[in-house]
Parts: sequence; C-alpha cells; structure tokens
Amino acid sequence: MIESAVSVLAAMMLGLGSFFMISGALGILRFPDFYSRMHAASMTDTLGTYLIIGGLMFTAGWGLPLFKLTLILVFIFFTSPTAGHALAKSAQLSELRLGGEQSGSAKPGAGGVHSDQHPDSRDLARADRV
Amino acid sequence: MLLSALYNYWVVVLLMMTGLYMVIAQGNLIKKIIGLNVFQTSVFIFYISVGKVTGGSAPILSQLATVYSNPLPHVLILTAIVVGIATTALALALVLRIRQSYGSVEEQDILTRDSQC
Amino acid sequence: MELILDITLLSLLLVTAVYIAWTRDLFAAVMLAGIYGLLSASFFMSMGAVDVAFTEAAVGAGISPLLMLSTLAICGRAQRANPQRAILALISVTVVGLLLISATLEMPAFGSPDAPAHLHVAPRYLTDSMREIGIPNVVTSVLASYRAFDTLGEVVVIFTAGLGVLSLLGLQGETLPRQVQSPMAEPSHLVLRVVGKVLVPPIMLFALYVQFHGEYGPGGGFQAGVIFAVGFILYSLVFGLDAVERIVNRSLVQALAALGVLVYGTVGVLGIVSGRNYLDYSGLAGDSVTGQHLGIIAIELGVGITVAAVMMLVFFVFSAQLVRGRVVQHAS
Amino acid sequence: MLTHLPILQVILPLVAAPSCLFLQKSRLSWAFTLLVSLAAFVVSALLLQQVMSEGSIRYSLGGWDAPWGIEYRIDVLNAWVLFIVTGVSTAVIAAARASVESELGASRQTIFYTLYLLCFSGLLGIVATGDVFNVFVFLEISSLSTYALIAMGRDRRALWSAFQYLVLGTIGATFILIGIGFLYMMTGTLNMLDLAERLPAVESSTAVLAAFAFILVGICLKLALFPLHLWLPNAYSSAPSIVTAFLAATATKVALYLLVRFTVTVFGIDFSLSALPLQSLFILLGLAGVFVGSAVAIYQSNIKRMFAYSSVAQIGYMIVGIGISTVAGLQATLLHLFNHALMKAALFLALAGLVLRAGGCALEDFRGLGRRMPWTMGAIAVAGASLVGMPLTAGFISKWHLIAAAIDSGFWILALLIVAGSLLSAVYVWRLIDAAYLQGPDKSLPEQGRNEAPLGILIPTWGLVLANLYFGVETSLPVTVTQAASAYLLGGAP
Repeated sequence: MIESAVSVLAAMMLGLGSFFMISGALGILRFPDFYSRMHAASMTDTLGTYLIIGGLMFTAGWGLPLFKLTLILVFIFFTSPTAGHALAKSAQLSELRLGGEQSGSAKPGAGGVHSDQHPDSRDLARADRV
Repeated sequence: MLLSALYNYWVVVLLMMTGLYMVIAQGNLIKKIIGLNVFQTSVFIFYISVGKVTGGSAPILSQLATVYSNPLPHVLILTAIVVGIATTALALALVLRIRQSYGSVEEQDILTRDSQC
Repeated sequence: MELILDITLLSLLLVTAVYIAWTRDLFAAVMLAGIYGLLSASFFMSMGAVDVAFTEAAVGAGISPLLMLSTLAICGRAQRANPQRAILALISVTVVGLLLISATLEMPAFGSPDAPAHLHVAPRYLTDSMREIGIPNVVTSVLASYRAFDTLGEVVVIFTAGLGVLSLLGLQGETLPRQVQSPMAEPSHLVLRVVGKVLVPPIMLFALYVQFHGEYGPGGGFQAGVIFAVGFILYSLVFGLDAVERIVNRSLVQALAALGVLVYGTVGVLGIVSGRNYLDYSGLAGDSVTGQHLGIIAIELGVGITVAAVMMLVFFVFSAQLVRGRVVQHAS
Repeated sequence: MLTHLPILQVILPLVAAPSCLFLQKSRLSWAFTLLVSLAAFVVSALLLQQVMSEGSIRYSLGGWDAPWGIEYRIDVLNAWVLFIVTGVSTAVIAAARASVESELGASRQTIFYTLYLLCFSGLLGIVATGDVFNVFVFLEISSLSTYALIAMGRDRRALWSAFQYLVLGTIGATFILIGIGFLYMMTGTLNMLDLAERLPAVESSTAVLAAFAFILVGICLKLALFPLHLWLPNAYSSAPSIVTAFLAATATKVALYLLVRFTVTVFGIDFSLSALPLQSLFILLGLAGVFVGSAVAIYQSNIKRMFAYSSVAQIGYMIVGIGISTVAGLQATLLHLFNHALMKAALFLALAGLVLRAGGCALEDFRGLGRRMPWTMGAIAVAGASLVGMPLTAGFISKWHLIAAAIDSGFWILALLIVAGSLLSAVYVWRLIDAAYLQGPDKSLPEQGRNEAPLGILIPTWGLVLANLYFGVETSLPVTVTQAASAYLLGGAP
C-alpha cells in the first residue's frame, strides 16, 4: 500500500519535473530578451531538476544510490543559483540592456572579422570567467 | 528489422560525414577543430555500438547480471577519447599562435598573407 | 523502450551535428559541441559503457569546450563563409559516406550477442578477470592490466600534448606584468567567491573517490585527474590565476606531469625486476591477485597525476594568453 | 635481460622522455638524448642479430598471452626498420646541438629534446608492436610530438604547416581507427597474427573491404603518397633543420613499414592484390609521385623544399617496389628504405649546417659554396649522387634492384620509366652542383672567407655520407637482411 503510494508520488514528481523542463526549454526558445530567458532557464534548473531528482530518490529505496542522489541535490542546490547569479552579473557588466539590444556592438557575421572582434571577445572573456 | 539492426551504424556514418565536411569545407580554423571533434566522437559512437549486447548491463561484475556488454571497445574508446582531447588542446594552442603571428584564423587570409611575403 | 531511447539520442546527435556545421556563430558552435559531447555521453550510458560515458562527459562537455571558449575569447566568434570549397567537400564526403553505408550492410546486426566481436577475445575478460585480477570492474581490469601498455601510451599522449602546448604558448607570458587581476576578484563577486570556496573541497574529495573507487565502479585515474584539475580551474576562475600559482607554480605542475608517466613506467619495470615481463604486476606481492591489485592502484595513480597536471598546465597556459591579450588591448 | 630486448627498445626512450624534462641544462639534455638514442641503437642491433639467427621473437606485455594482451613481435622486417630508425636518430642527434641552439634559442631546448624522445619512442612503438590498436596509440604519440616539433620552426609558416599536418594527420589516424573498428567487429581480435588467421573466413564481406580501404588511405596520408602528399613539403621546409632531417629519414619509412605490414601480414598479399587493383594502383601512383615530385623539385628555389619534393619522388620508388609485389620487388623497396634514410639524413644534416652558417638555404646561398664550405658541400654532392643513383653509391644498389625486379616481372616500360625518373633527379641535384662549384660567388655581397659548419655537424654528416659509399660497394648486410625479410613476408623461404 505504502509502496504504491510512494511510486505514485515518484511518478507525479517525475512528470511534473519533466513538464517544467520542457516549459523552461520552450521559454528559452520563445522569450524575447536575455533576462526573461534567464528566468526560464533558472526555472528548469531549480524546479525541474529538484523534482526529477526527488522523484528518483523515492524510487531508489534505501541504499547507496539514495545517498548519491542526495549529494547531487546538494551540489545543484549550490551551483545553479550561483550560475544564474554569475550569468546575470556578466550580462550587467557587458551592459546588456533589457530588450535584447547590446550597446555598441556590431552584429556578428557582418563586416570583416576585425571590425567586430573586440566587443565580442570582451563578452566572451567574461562569459568564460563564469 | 534492417532499420533497428543498422540504424546506429547509419547515423554514425552521417555524423562522421558531417564532421568530415566541416573539416574540409570550413575555412575557419576553430570550426575545423570542432569538425574534427565531431568526426572523432562519431567513431567513438561506432565502437561503443559494436560493443553493445542486447539486454547486457555495464561490464561491472555482480550477482545481479549474467549478460554484459563487451568491455573491450570501452577500453579502446577510453584511450581514443584521451587522444582526441590531446589533439584538440594542441590544435587550439596552434590556432592561438597562428592568430598572434598572422592576425587571423581564416584559412584564406593566412594563405594570402603567406604568398605576399 | 531501449530502442526508443537509442533512436532519440542518435537523432538528437544528428540534429546537433548538422546545426554545428550550419551555424556561422562560433560561440554557438562551441556551445553545441558541448551539448554534442553531453549527448554522446548519455548515449554511451544507454549502451552500458559507464566508464566511457564518464570520460566523455568530462572531456566532451567539460574540458574541450572550456579550451575552445578560451580560444574564442582571443580569436573572435565570427566566421566567414567559404562557398567555393563546399561542393568539393560535399562530393568527397558523399563518396566516403556511400562506401561506409555499403560496408554497414554486411555488418552483424546491432546488439546481436553472437556477433564475432563478442565471441572471440572478450569472453575471457568477463569470465576469468575476477579470478586472475580480482576486481569487479572489467573495464578497469582490461585497461590497467590486460592492455596496460595501451594505457601507458595514452598517458604519454596526454603528456606529449601538454608539452606541445607548453612549447607553443608557455614561454612567452613570463615577461608580462603579472598583477592583472581576474575580473572576478572584485569584492562585488561575493557570491561567487563564497560558493567557489565551499565547492572546491568536495570536488577534490570526489576526485579522490573516483580515483580509488575505479576498480569497483565507473571511474579511474583519467576521470579523477580531470575532476581534480577542475577543482583548481574553478579556483583560478574565481580568484585569479595568480592565486592558484601561489599554491602550485608552473614548474611544479610540469614536474608532476612528468612524474606521473615515470610512476607508470617504473611500475612496469618492477615487473621485469620481479622476473616477469614488462607491466606484469603478478610478482609485486606474495600472490598474483594481490600483486595485480597493487599494480593497478599504482598505475592508476600515475595516470591521475599526469592527467591532472597536464589539464591544469594547459588551462593555465591558455588563460595566461587571455590575460596577455587583455593587457595588449588595454595598451593599444 | 636479452629476453626483454623487444620492450627495452621502446620503453627506454619512452621513460627517458619525462626524465629528460628534469634536466635543466640544455647541453645535459642533449647528451642524455644522444646516450638514449645510442643505447636504442645498440638494442636494435642486438635484436636484428637475434632475429637473423633465431627467427622472430614474441614478447607478451604484462605477461598476458597474445590475443588477450598486447604482444610485441619482432621479425626480420621490423628489426630492420628499427635498426634504420635508431641508427639515423643517433646520427641526427649527434649533429643536433649547434643547430638546435641557434634555431630554437636557449629556453626551449629541454622541451625540444623531450619531444624528440617522445617522437622517437612513438615511431619505435609503431614498428615493434604486434597489435593493431597499439599501432594507433603510438602513431598518435609520434604524430602529436611531430606537430609540436614542426611548429618550433623559426618562420611563422611553421605554425601553419604544423596545423595543416595536424588536421590531415588526425583525419588519417581516425581513418585507421575506423578501419581497426571494422576489423574488430568482423573478427573479434586486435592481434595482427590472430587477425591474419581469422580474416580469410570473412574476407568476402564489404566491411572487411572497407576496413582495408580506410586503413590504406589513412596510412597513405601519413606516408605522403602522391595525391595525398600536400602537407609534406610545407612541413619539411619550415620545421627546424634537425627535425626535418629526422622526419625525412624516419617518419615516412615507418609509415611505409605500416603499409607493408598491413597489406602483407594482416590482410595477406593475396587478399590485398585481389580486393582492390592494388598492383596497378601502386605502380601508377608511385610513378606519378616520382615524376610529379621530381618535376616540382626542379623548380624550387628553397633547397629544403626541393629535397622535400624529392622525398615525395623517392617514396614513389618504394611504392612501385611494393606494387611489383614479388620477392624481388619488395626487397628493392626495403633496400631503398634503408638507402634513402641514409642519403636524406645526410642531405638534411648538411643543410642544417648551411642554415647555421648562411642563415638560409635558398639557391643563392649555394653560389660559390664549394669554396666557402667545401666539406658541407662535398657531403651534399656525394649524398646527391647517391640520390640520383650513381654507381658506387648506395642509391645505385636500390635502383638497380628495383629495375631488376621490374624486368623480372616483365614490366619493361616500368624499368625505363624508373631510369627516366632518375634523370629528372639528376637535373635538380645538378643545379646545386652548378651553383656551388661552377658559378662564382655573388659579386654584390662582400667577399666571404671560409666558413665551414662546426665539426659537431660535419662528423655525423660525413659518417652518413661514408655509409652511403660503403653500402654502395659492400652490400652484404642490407641485401641479406632485406632478402630474408621479403622472402619471409611473401612466404618464400623461412
């Protein structure tokens, strides 16, 4: 009885997690600008993964896998907000305004390699530091 | 039947060709390296597909399993992955030096600059 | 079910590869290459190749995009189209592709248990390795004992690449001003600094776990080396290159890279000293299974040391280039 | 200790390489490298002697028997190639110090010698092993170190040539990897002898045919066989002089060895000749290489580049020998392998001396060289004569055997074409002789006195030159060994 309740709970968590994952992915594709896309991304990162790992924990039963899943959960608990923070920070540093237009940079691909090198490489340098 | 039996190999062939196409057709050196990576990874996928046994579990011996995947291709590909990243690192270092001394990472620019002097 | 997973993953791989070839934004291409690595790692996982999946995840989705991003940061992300070559490339690629497709038609069916590959050499590893070597992870047994010489070669390849990178880039950064700070070193990056500090020790611990658990589960020297290096790389991303070089300077890392190869080579020579063949560990201890066990631990350690050292070395050299580029940009 | 000779051959330089990194003084690392190379040479001589008297040697690495573990298997063929590679390497390294010092600067020398040792052990590993996947691993060791070594050249072109070579070399190696994968899939083994035993059962399948094609193309990329040779002239002309001397005399030889090993031992000569029209393919491509390589060489003004194209031509001769595919033809190939290593090493070492003194090796630098550097130019003249195939030099012996093999098999036209190809090589060698001895020195330049290359370079160069002359007269060693090797490979005599 309890076993079936646990598995129903696990299934619900997995299903809900997958739903958040998919909607987050859609959001990244469809949202108009960087900051709202970030919202969608952090949605998948937090709710999606937590629910899925939680669901898996219910199916894992007592044992080493449960412990490992807990560790993964803790790890993600630390990293994903930090990653989001760093992403926003570097966007702010490279003066990305709401609305998606980047100030003072040429469109990639237009013109020679040299003309659009500097702004791009600066952004990348920062993105890389994250 | 044929589809499920050979689907893996056909996709591997397509992946290999995509990678090889990038290496030949692209003039940008970094893109060439990405192409090489895709090409090599597709070969890894081929080897691992060869090693698969239907219903077999990972080749870590335990009481629970009787059928295992073939471990030998796994070993070979572990080595090949390491060789791949070694090549990539060296190639990227070369690209950085080329960029320093030619000022560009496009094949055409490099060729014209070499023929000028 | 397995088949659906298989077909989905492969189709995703194909889409990713084609998009990489199609896009002209190199940044997107590199990110997609990382996704490609992660997808192939998932595919390896579904094929039961856990060790390979682990390695591919660390390399294809970790180290390799990292190095490519550092290169892009210096070289720029735009790429020019090159239409003349496309037709030639398409033709040659199609020819090779058709040859390959025709070759696949007479291949043994995928997953078939009586394919020649599963009948000849491999069965011995599965049936006898427990008795001969005594560890459950067959991949580790084959890697570190039956075919240990290949693995020695693999370590030497990594060492060679590290030296090659060093000879190309390593010796020019020395004269530049070293006090350039990483942008993350500013106080406003408090969150990053704190989380970075918190995360480094568990990463190191995990590396040690992977190093010494490789005989029982997926993992081993290579994966552990990469993870160990990632700990240092994370630290240098947050606190700057100089902070790391105060702990491990470059000549130390270089010496460690050589040391790992030497450890491996010497363990092999011990086999000769004990009156057996090169890389035969059976004579290292009283009974041959303990000897094998000992030998495997020793050589995995050698692998781990070299891999960690080379990965760190390569990353340091690359990011020193980045700093150098920024200095030059500021000056001009 | 004698039973461990096969592994010592490879493991000695392999372990020496990381140790070399700890030597801080560049002179010390040079001496160390020379010592290691010399030791490897002694080992290979002992091996050759052992194989000639007792037949092939098997050595199981890790104590695991053949198809399960990796084995080293030394027969006459690889003992011969090992002997050539280690011998040339010793001569080249003996000459290296002054040239490396001037071309690389002080700081990079230790890394240079370490990479050199890695490349050296990679090449030896390819030759010694009896396992196809092990071939791939050691191929990559030698290739990666070669790319790095080429990129150390002074000119920025060195970087570009190294990159080109890296891309092509990686494609080649990956092709070989695909081929090995197909072979494994069809037979379940990676051991060469085991493969040879199991392949006949499945040889009608297209997968084996594709494996053969991929391995062949992969090796030919490394070998720089005629239409796939484009990376070679760039790489050879922009690499540091010592690297060029080493690669020209060893790397292509090792690739050729691999070609012979795969077509003859692994796939079996009958399969190889029937699966693809290999005989006519090799003879045609070989001849095309001879003529195109020589013709392009005539028009080069950079002499390093000229000799690089000449290498493409000489590889053509060796491929023709395989194409004839009789015992005599294969013997001619193996003889030319040896003789070409001797002459190209001598030529490129002499060029290293010239670069050291004159700062370059364009044709103008040769004007009046006969007076300024008589010994260096003398070495170039004699080795050049050997390249053309003049009697009393080693080059004559191998051309003679090749022509005899062609006539034996009824290829009269082929014999004539080989002679014609030699005449072409006489043209480009003559250009050097003409500039050095017959034209006066450049009047616009200030008068230069005698400025001979240092003894450190001259002695090894002349050692190789004298070997060219010695083996042009006293041919018993190479002829017996190659005779035994090709008879053994093609299943004639034991």
